[in-house]
Amino acid sequence: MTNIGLIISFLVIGVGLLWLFILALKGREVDRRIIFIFIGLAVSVPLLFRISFSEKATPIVRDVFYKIENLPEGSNILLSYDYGPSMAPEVEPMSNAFLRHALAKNHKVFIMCLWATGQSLIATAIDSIIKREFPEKINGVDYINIGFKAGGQGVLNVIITDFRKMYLTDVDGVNLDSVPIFKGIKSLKDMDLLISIGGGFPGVKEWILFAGAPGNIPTAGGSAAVAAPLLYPYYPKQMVGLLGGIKGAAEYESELKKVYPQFANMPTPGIAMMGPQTLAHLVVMAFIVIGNIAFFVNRRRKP
Amino acid sequence: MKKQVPLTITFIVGVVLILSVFFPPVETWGEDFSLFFDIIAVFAFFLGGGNLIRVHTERIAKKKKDWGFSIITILGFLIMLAAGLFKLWNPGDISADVAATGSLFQLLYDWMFNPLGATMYSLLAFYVASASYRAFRAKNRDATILLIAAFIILLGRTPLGMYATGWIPESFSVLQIPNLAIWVMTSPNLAGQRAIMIGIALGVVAMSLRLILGVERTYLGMDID
Amino acid sequence: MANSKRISAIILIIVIATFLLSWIIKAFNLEGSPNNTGLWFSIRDAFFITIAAFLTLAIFSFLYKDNPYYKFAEHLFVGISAAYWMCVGFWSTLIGNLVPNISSSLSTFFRVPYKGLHFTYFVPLILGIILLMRLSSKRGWISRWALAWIVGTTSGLNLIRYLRTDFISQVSNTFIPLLVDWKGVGPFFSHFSLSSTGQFAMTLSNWVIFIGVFCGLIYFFFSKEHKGIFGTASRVGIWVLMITFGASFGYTVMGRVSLLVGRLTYLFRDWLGLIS
Amino acid sequence: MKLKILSIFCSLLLGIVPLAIAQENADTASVDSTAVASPAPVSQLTAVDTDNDHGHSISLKWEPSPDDGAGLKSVIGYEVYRAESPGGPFVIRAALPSGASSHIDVGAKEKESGDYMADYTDYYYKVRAITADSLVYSDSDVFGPVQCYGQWFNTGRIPVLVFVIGFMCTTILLIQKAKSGAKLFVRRLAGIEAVDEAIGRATEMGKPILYVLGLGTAADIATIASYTILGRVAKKVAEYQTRLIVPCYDPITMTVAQETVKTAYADAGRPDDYNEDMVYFVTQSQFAYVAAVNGTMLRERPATNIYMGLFYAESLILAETGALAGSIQISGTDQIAQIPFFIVACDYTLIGEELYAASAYLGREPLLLGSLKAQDYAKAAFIVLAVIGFLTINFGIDWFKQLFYISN
Repeated sequence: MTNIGLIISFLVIGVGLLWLFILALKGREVDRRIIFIFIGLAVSVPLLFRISFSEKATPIVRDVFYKIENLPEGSNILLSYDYGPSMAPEVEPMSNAFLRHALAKNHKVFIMCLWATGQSLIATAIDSIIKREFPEKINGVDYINIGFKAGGQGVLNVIITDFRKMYLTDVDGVNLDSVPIFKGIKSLKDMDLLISIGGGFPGVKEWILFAGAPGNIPTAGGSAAVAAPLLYPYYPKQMVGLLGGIKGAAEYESELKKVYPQFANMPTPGIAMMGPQTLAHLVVMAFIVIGNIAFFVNRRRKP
Repeated sequence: MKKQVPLTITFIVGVVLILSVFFPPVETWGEDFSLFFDIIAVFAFFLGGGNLIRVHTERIAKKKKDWGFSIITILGFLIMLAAGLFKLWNPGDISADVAATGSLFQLLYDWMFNPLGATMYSLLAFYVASASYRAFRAKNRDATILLIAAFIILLGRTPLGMYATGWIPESFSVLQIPNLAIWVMTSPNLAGQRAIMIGIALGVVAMSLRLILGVERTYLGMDID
Repeated sequence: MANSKRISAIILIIVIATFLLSWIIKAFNLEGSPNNTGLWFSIRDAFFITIAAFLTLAIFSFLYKDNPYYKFAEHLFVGISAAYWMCVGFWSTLIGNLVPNISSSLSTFFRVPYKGLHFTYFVPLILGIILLMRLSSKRGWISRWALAWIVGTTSGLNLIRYLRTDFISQVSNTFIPLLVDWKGVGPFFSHFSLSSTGQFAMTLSNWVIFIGVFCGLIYFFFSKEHKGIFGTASRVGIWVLMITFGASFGYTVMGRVSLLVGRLTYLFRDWLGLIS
Repeated sequence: MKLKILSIFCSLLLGIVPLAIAQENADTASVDSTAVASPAPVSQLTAVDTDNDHGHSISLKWEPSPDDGAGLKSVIGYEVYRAESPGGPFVIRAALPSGASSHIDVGAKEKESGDYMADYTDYYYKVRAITADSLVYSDSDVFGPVQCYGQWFNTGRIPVLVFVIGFMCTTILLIQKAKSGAKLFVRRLAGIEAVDEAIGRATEMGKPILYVLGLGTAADIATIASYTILGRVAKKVAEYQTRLIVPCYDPITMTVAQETVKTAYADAGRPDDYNEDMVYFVTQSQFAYVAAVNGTMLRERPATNIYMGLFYAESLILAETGALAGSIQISGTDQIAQIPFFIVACDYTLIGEELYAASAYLGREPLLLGSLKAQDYAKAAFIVLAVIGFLTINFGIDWFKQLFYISN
């Protein structure tokens, strides 16, 4: 069913574009309603038939992936959920992918957030990902959620020298000194990689400026598309790599699927959301090309 | 009276607010004045509501073209107004949030106002495409530059960019489309934005000065004497 | 003419029938769902889900051409939106900010904490009332006083704000090093590479930013003819601006498509139940 | 490579040493909690009136306890206390995380507030280093007396003042010069030149002209700039006897627009042709307004659409619908994010500052031209300063950059 629908819709879009292409060669202009139909199809077909495209990771994303991949098993990775529900559709795929990857690689995962709204999102992630997909992982041994502390970069200023000055217990009120995962962990400097996922303030930028750079700790980020251009200048010196917008998430997910066969069936919202995006972008580009062909044909015809 | 008083008010208020930035004792005036402006703006909403009723009753009375639809406007306006001002179906008392869950106001907002606005906004996806088709044409040098920059960014936002140029070795990686797209966004784009921003800042400053000095007075509905 | 009228009547009947049917089906669906909250709520929610879908489609129909369904949605939207902002402004600003500062009995009535009598708050109250005088055509001119006050406030605040953040701060932001990671002429050429993170690309970025801002500003010179070397710089300025516009346009396509995905998801999932 | 090894070593050392100490601490603590020693107190506490403010605030500074991050490592934070006499009673004013070494104590300026902090009154401060055990802490020496008071001038904003005065003087000087008859050149603004032509076209076609002021309120400078252009358009329209449609988003803006159009009709010698329906209010909601204007465009089919003022996401919706209706479109906005859409979809666009220049360009009054010239001088100043700053920073000189530092 899915395949038939897919083939038919691709045929419609492909043949349609080809027909418009031929019309353009004859110098005919396209009515804008036809463009509207194509955009409508390009967005709704992938939604209805779940079409996705395999992404090829760009270097800036690959660098994050292989940073996690190449750390020895049991390394300490910190994930900070610096976002709220409104930003979640765009950046939650990133934090989920990071979480899956770090756990699959048997790293120790420390989860926290600088946004109060991140707290409930962490709880959801623990329930839906760790408890369901990694039932063998033990809270306090393989991962820990230390939750939210107010203060933004002030929190970072403190935990870069000592976690216990800010965090005495984890979210469940368990003393950090009695938690095995925190044995030998004093400050952020004991982390092998810091990852902040966000798009506002405080976010990736604050992690770089107040933790990564002063503590010389590798830092990576996941950011909403609007904030991403402001972060590129930190790569690669102060930032290991960056996932920018839903496209970055999709690239990471596809890399994860490629390297870990066990994730073949994992939900990949990033890749799924890139389906309509990619098709729509291709349609827009196709129309730019068609428009220019028509323009040049017409100009040659009537000089 | 009709001319000099308003000009004097503008001058005095403007100068006081400029000075308040430099003189800590009156520093908070700027904030107070902004709050006052918010309050005045609410009176403007009422002015707007009054105008809306006037415009549409007139259309109905004079049986102008499409006057039937004006009835819908007035009905929608009155129902929403009643729902909001009297807090209809609101589970709380008079001090409750006007948009509390379950209230008619919230239902109308969630199921009418919001879908209408979101759909109107989403029309942009279609218009972005038709505008690209119509306008991104290599008519002259400027248009060609515009077209190329847009095309690079569009390509960089799809997997196609990486597939087409991923083979380029690391030592030339700036030529890979996604990297090129990032570079365009962070260098020439930043430069252009900054130039426009500085220009606008100066335009605003000069315009404000003209207003304070009373040189520019069209906003009062009068010409320069 | 009569024919087209008949066709539009038939279309109208079909549309009404479709959405009525959708309402009924949806109500049954909701009533049968595990988390139903009573018959009245099922009917009510089904109505709102259906009307939202109808309004969504009515707006989309504008893409084909202007039509009565779009006109209906448009006029409804205008009406409820005007009342929406009035109500929000009334409760949040008038009751929330003004009343607690001018009247204790009104504060008690609306159950907001009274903050004491502040005479300064009579300024916006009076100006607001003056503004409403506009509705009377005879005394309309007095509303200019309120207007003059608003314009004075805006220009005073904006003059400083723009000068400070968009001008003076941008001056020092443009002080950037012309050579990034400079280790000498020899190493620069012997290790020359076009890597996106390499020294050459970074240095080039800074040059482009500096020259771009410079030429962009030249373009905005109004009192000098754009001729000769000045004209060349201004042409480069236009090119930089064109790159900016093209790039910004391309970058926003993704966000716009997301909005459409959101609306179509509503139609396919919440209304029709085609996808989960 | 060497550096890397060294840094790994350092981080290992840094990690292990305090860890060993912490381990010891934890052990002793678990044996006997009363044995925890009081941490060393904060030293060198000083307090002065906060600079560049309106009073009611005192700035404190101190050296953190030696046991904060080193030594006993027991300090988890600081508490700031204030009293009106050296003996007390001391009231807690703030709680700060460890590592803190300064605090600004800000009180309310209203007498009736419980948090009121009087100017010219003696205050005494002490800072307490606290540990995880609420009974174990140590106080600093009391510092005082100290008074807070307001400054009448904010020295931190001197760069802004210099620019304001400089710009004002230049403007006034140039206005004087222009008044005395000096000829000032203004370059062509294609967007404005096109307005007259577009009005003529509308007249020939017998179709109306749509003027959209955008989403600005009466308090937006872009909207105020737009009125001037509207005035000019309305005057031409009155002369040509074409129809003008001005749908408004903001009710105050609408009243101003009505006045402007009315005056323009009077100036053109046709006050009777003006009617109130030309300028009308739609709604004060972004997309509802757009929906209505879109409808108007397709129903009235204006020959020319002019968009001047403040626009947000609706810019492209309007401009594309206008193009569909076959209108000539002229636009201008100061919203940087929206300019690309207008550039792409309209025939002429005033880019940012050009919108503000347009009113001066149209008026050709010496007053306005003088101010336009001042803008150009400011841009020249920007370029000169940027080049100097650029050179100094590349030669390692930093003081020039500091001149532009605005402290608060």
